[in-house]
Amino acid sequence: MPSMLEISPQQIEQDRLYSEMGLSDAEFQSIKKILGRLPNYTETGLFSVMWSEHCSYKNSKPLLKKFPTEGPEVLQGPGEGAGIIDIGDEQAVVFKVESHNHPSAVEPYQGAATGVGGILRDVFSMGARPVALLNSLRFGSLERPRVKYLFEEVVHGIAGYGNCVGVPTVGGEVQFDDAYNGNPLVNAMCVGLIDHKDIQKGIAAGIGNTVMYVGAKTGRDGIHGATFASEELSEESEEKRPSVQVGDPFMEKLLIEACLDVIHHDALVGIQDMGAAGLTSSASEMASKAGTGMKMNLDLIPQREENMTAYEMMLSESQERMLLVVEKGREEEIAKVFRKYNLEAVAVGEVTDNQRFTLVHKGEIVADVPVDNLAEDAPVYHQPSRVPEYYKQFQAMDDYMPKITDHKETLHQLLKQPTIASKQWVYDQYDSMVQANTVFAPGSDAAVIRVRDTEKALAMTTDCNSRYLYVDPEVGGQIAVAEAARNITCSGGRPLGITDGLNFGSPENPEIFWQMEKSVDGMSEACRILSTPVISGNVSLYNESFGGQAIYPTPIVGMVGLIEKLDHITPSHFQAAGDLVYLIGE
Amino acid sequence: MKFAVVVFPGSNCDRDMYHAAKDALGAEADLVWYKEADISGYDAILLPGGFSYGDYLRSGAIAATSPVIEQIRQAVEDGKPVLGVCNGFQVLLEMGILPGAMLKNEKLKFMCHFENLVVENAETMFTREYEAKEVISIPIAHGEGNYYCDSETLEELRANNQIAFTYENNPNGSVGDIAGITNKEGNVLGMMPHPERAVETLLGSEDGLRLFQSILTHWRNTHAINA
Amino acid sequence: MRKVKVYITLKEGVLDPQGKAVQNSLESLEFGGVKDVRVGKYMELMIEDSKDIDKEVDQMCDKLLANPVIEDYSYTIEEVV
Amino acid sequence: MRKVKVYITLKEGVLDPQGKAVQNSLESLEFGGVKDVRVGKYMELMIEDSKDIDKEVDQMCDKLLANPVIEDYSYTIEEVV
Ligand SMILES: Nc1ncnc2c1ncn2[C@@H]1O[C@H](COP(=O)(O)OP(=O)(O)O)[C@@H](O)[C@H]1O
Repeated sequence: MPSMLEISPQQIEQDRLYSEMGLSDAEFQSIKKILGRLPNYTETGLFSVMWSEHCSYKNSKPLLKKFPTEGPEVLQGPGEGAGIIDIGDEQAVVFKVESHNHPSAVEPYQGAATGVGGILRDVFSMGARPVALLNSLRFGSLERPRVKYLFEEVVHGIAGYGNCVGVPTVGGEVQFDDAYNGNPLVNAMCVGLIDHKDIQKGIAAGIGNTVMYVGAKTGRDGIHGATFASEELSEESEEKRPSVQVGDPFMEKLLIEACLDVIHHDALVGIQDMGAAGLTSSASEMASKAGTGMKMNLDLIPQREENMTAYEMMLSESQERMLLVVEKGREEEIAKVFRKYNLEAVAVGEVTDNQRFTLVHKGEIVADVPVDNLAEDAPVYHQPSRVPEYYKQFQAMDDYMPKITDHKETLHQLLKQPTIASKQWVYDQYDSMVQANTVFAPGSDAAVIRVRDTEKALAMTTDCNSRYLYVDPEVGGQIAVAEAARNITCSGGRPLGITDGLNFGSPENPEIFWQMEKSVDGMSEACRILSTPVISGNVSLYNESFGGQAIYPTPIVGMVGLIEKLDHITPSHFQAAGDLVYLIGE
Repeated sequence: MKFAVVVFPGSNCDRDMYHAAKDALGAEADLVWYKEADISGYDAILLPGGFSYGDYLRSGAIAATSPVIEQIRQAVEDGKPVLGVCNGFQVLLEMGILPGAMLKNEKLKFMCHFENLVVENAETMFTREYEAKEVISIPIAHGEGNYYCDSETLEELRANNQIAFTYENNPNGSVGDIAGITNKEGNVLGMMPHPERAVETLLGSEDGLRLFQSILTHWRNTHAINA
Repeated sequence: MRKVKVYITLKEGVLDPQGKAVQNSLESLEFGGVKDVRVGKYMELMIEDSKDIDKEVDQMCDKLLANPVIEDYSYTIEEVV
Repeated sequence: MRKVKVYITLKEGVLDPQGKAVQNSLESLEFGGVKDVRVGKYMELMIEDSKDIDKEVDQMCDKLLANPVIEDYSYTIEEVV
């Protein structure tokens, strides 16, 4: 990318260059008002990523408010890297789901791999050791060569990353349907374990404290990934291809170990990973949450490529990077912890008292904006919603009763469906046993991981039948939560809470927004009734393929349950010939 | 008896190995980070599985050039038991302590599941608690576990009884169905399957525990004699 | 019969963790002066002669051998007897 | 500065499942006449000039870059300005 520094603020406004970054006219006007002047190129970039749907949830916020997020055992609800639920004995479970749909559509191996890397960082940046990974995948018809390629490479990418970092992939789901032909879904979930005393926050507290950068160097990877993830896939996405990030699971493994060491260091004030919108989101959110400001010198940012601009550095989505806030004067103590793992921790800035986000590059101030406006005050949209035509038609139809004449034949046909057939081809490629805690690996209703040195175990599952949600999003949403809860209960666990991955089409389409509303209503109600609060989640919108065909509404439920005693663990397979089989329920 | 589990950057079965030695076997064990390693005081050396240095270039290749390797060679020369599992086996091959090399699995995919192993040599210090030809269930988890050596080497391995374990149903294309081999002297064992993941019935199998017990029994016996 | 040698490299700017690891390892083995390492793939194909062999190899690379999103390729074609 | 290009190939006689898989895929993509495919590694190293650069590269290959049990290597050294 050529240097963009020449483009003047006036030009950005006149030529509406901000719209290429994903900002609307109204949004640009409010940025102007916030600053009391025109934003320069870098500043426009900062706002464009922080105010993208991916970072700000500007279209989904009103819906997310509906979720029940509290409960006696909830230690951390939505808002931090991941949610946390108490499991007794001063221990807690940390979990979250994250989507990487658009990157996986473009470069399936790296897209899926970096999706796993990102969700791991969300969990270990809370101070938790990642103990399990799950995923939820949707692809189009396997008859299509491109879909087959995406499927194989996504699975390969998940395996490549998860196996290398040494976190077992213990469960998941895969469904195939034409609705996903142009737009696969790749959602990854991570579960971690933590002692209460180790819980970290991503805050930049303490005026004068030092901001440190750790991990991989910053390259021009994924620039504008966040806005990319908030747009519909189009032929143009092809051109944006160089924005593909490459993962380095080896670096991640070193980061996990080093970060889990450093959280015990009393010089550490705050820690957060650099996810979508990289340095911009991690730095501004840490300052905003603490009510402080931050000043960074971009010359000090470790750079992989030459002549990077401020804009490029701030928007880069290079993987495997963390941002730390450290007590002033104690930087060397922290750096030493990282050096053990051959990692460098570099001081790049300081916490300030003026609630501004200030960036210096080559001796000049290249951005100076109020941090709260950037991180917290993205516009919120209440999109119009409308009952879809198809839904009205469905409702008017009589209930469908399949007529089965040849049971054996029908059973065979069912079992032949890729969605129903065994997924062993998939999960055999995942190391499901590393860490030596896996009681039930994939192949069971819910995966079960024992908690070492205790009598406890955790049950976990991902579920969502999106065909039900298409037919009736409210009931389908309830079913998704209920199915997850049944899977947990069947393995001997009590459902604790859920993380949700909301995958939908464009919220600007009223019929899609209606699907979102109704799905969330249904899920919320089920969560309330089952006492499973929503403690974290992710929203991925604009999942539409060429031609504007939206995917089925696919709000994935990731649920974790607590098994109080190891002998409560119940397998799902028939155990012995002669055992009685009962059918329970209506 | 004291075990050292040598941790390379990227090792990820190090804790599993440590728990197998410490909790399941009940011996003393330490995790030893490769940089600050002094392993001279330990009675047995365990090289764990994982992806040392990301498995970049070739599995185990970069670890096999790291400084701690000289100490491992010393332990081998001193006749101490040295066990390399999965990536640990790959490191021993790359060091040239065990003959042969690893190729990608025949089907080019990573594989993780339980496999049946046949104990081919129940006389080694690692296998004495098993019966000869006993079939045991141990998980594998690898992408490059397709053991290769030329036919002369294979004959030598057979002639010297260096093949410790074979697969009942070869999953990865290994020459001679080989799952694990020892050096000529018998104090180094490299194997792709993970005995440290099979030390508790809760996790599916206890068949790996006797491997660790064999090492302990051997040590007790030799110490009784020495004393 | 022709012997086609295909060289596949990561595009400029694409992270090469493997190259980095090799470089660090060479440094710790005290090979001084190694400034950069990039790791790619090398393939040798034996292909029957045809008129359009260049076009064919281009297509093979585009469709299968290289991943155009992150990799570049080049090749040479040699006569074999 | 020199640019060293290293080519690493599997020894003759060592089975190459990856090459076989590529060959099969090429066939199923209807590229006819592909008789054999072997997959190896290609590396580009930027190295500071030295008198014994040949010897040095040989050592790098022997000690790290190639595994003599299964691999052969060759290389070329180019001047860079
Ligand atoms: N993508 C995946 N990753 C890991 N495990 C998977 C994946 N897909 C399916 N599985 C595992 O395969 C088993 C069967 O899955 P599925 O066919 O969805 O059955 P169910 O209807 O019981 O959820 C489950 O144990 C599940 O964890």
